Amino acid sequence: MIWESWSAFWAMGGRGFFVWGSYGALAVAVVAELVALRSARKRAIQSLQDNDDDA
Amino acid sequence: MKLEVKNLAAERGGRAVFGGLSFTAEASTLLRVTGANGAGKTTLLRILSGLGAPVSGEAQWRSNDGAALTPGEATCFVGHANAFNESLSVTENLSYAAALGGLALSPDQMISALDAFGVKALRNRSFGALSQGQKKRCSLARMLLAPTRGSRAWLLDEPFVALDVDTQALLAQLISAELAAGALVIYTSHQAVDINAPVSRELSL
Amino acid sequence: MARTEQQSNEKFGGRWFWRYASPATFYPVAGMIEKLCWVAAIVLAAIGLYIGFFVAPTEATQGEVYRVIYIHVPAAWMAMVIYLAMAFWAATGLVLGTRLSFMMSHALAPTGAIMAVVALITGSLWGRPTWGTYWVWDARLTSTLILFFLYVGYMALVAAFDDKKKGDRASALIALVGAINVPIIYFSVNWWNSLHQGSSVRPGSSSMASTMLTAMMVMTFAFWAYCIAASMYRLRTEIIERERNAAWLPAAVKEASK
Amino acid sequence: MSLRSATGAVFRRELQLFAKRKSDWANPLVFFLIVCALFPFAVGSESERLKLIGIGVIFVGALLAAMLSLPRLFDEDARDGSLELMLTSTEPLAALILARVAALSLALGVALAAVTPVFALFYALPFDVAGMLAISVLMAVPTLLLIGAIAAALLVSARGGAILTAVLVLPLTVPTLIFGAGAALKVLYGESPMAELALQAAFMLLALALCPLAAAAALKISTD
Repeated sequence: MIWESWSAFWAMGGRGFFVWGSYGALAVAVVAELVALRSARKRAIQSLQDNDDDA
Repeated sequence: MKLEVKNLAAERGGRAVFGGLSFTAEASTLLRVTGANGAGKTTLLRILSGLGAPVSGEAQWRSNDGAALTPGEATCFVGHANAFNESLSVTENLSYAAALGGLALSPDQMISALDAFGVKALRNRSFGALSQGQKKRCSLARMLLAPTRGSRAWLLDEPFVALDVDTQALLAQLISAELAAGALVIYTSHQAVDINAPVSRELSL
Repeated sequence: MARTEQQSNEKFGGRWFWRYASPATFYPVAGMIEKLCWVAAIVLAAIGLYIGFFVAPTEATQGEVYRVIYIHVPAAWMAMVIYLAMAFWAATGLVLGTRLSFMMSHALAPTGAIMAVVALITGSLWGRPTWGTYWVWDARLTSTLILFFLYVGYMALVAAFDDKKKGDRASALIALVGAINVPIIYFSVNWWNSLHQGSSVRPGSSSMASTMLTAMMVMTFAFWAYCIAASMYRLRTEIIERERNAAWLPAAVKEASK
Repeated sequence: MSLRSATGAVFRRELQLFAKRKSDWANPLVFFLIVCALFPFAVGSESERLKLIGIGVIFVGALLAAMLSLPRLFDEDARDGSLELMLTSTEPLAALILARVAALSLALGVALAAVTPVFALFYALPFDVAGMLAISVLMAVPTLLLIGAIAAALLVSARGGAILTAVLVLPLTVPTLIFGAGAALKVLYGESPMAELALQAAFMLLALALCPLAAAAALKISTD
C-alpha cells in the first residue's frame, strides 16, 4: 500500500479534482454509451416484433 | 450494334425491382419496354446507358464485328430531364453534349439536327428563355449529333411524353430512319405509338 | 474492382471466410466475441487500476495527477486505432460490396468518437494543473480534436442518406479519404505546433517507472476489450435493424436474449 | 483527341457560366470582403493587434468563400439533368471532374487572390506579406476545391448538403491552412517561406492525383 490513508488516496496529492474528474468523465461516457446501446437494441427488437405482428 | 443482357438484377432504394432478366437485341431492332409504374423501366435504361449499376448479371454492348463497347460509346441516353443548362444558349449546350459524348460535331450538323426538330431558329437563344415544348425539342436534337446515322443505340425514357402530336409523329419518323440505318432503339412508353420498324419487340417487366 | 455483394458471392461463395461475411453466420459469433470482451474489459480494468493506483509510485515531476494517463493515453490510442479499423472495413465493403463490412464500420464510429471525447476531456483535466490552463493547442490534443471532427462528419454522412446502400458506400468513401488525411493532419499539426512553441510537457512523455508502464498497457488492453465489446453490441443491433425481414433473425435474437 | 475536346468542353462551359452569371463570381468575393470587415469590430482596431490576426482571418475567409462555391460543381447539373452527360461520357469521369474543378479554381482562385492584398491593407500588413498571402490563397483554393469536390459529389442527392459539406471538408483543410497561413507568417517574421510553400505545393499535387478519382467514385455512388 503506497497510500498512508484512504483520505490521502482520495486527495491524490491535492489533485483529486483532476484525477477523479478524469475518471468520472470516463465513467459518464461509458455509462452513456451503454445506456444508448441498450435503448437502441430495445427499439430494434421492439420494431422487429411489430414487424412480426404485421405479418 | 448488339446488346446482350445476361441474368440482370437491379434494385432501387434497397428494393429489388427486377431479376433474372436475359435477352439479346440485334441491330435495327425497336425494343419497347413496358411495365407498371415501379417495374424498373427507367432503372433498366439507366443500367444500359451506364448510369446505374446492376446488383448482379451484366449488360454488354457489342459493335457489329463483336468487339465490346462501353455504354458511353454505344449509346445515347435521353431521360426525363432536358440535360441542358438554362443560362447557356442552345448551341453551347449541344456542343457540350457532343464533346462529352465523344462526338466531333460540325456546325452544319448541329444546325441540321436542330432543323430536324424544327428549332433551327432558336439556336442562339438562351435555353432558359424557351417554352417547355421548345426545350424538349432542342434537347431531343441531342440524338442526332452522331456523325453517322445508326452508330449509336438510342435509349429513350418516355420520349413521347409532353410532345405535341406533330412532334410525336416527327420523332416516330426519326426513330424509323435511325432503325433503317442499323441502329438499336430501346424506349419506354405508356402510350402505344406507331413506329415503322424492321424488327419490333416488346419487353414486359 | 468494386463488386456488389451478389457478384462477390458468385466469386467467393465456397471459401471459408465468405461464410462469416453473412450477417446470419456472424450474428452469433459477434455475440460470443462480445461476451468474452465484456469479461476481459472488466477484469483487465480492475487489474490495471489496481496496479495504477496501489502499486505504481508517485511520479517525480508531475505528482499524482499523472495517474490520468492510464485512461488518457489508451483513449487517445483507441480513437486512432478505431478510425483505422473503420477505414479498413469501409475499404473491404467498397471492394467486396459486403453489407456486414459497412455495418462494422458504422458500429465502430460512435465508440471511436466517444474515445476521442474521453481523450480530450482527460487531456484538458490533466493539462489544468500541469500547464495551468484547460486547453493548450498541443499537437496531440489538437490532432485528436480533428479526429473527433472526422468521426462526426462520418456519422452525419451516414445519417444523411435514406437509401441505406448509398449511405454505406458514401460513408465508406469519406472514411477512406479521412484515413489518407489523418497522417497528413498529424504531420502538419506537429509542424505547426513546433513552430508556435507549444508545450513540451506531454502526458506520459517523461520517464516512467515500469509499474506505471505496466498499468498503462493493461489499461490499454482493457480499452481494446471494451471497444470491441461495445462495437459488437452495436453491430448486432444494426444487424437486427437491417436484416429485419430475414427468416433466421427472430430465432437468433431469442437465442441470444436467453 | 476526344479526351481533350471533352475536358476542354467542360472547362469552357464552366467559364461560360461564370461569364453569363456575374453573381456566381461576385458573391464569394463580397462574402470574403464582409468576413474580413467584420473581425476588427470584434477584436478592436489597433493595428498591432490586427496585424497578428490578419493573416489567419484573410486565409480562413478565402477558404470559406471558396467553399461556398462547392455546390455549383454538381448540384445545378444534377437538377437539370446535364450531370447525366458527364456520367455517360465516353471519357473518364475523373478527368472531366478535374477539368471542372480546374476551371472553378482558375476563376475563383484568381479572383480571391487578386483581392487578398487589398484586404491585407485593412489589417495593416506590409506589402511583402500581402503578396505572399495572395500566392498562398492562389495555391490553397485548388486544393480546397479538389477535396471539396469529393464531398460535393457525395452529397448531390443528400439532405442538408451545404452544411454537411462544410463539416466534411473543413477538418481536411487543416494542413492547407497551416502551411498556407504559415508561409505568410514566415514573411511577417522576416524568415524564408520556402518550406511552407513547398509543402503546400506537395499537398496540391497529392490532391490533384487522388481527389478527382475519389470524386468520380463519389459521384457514381450518389447518382446510382
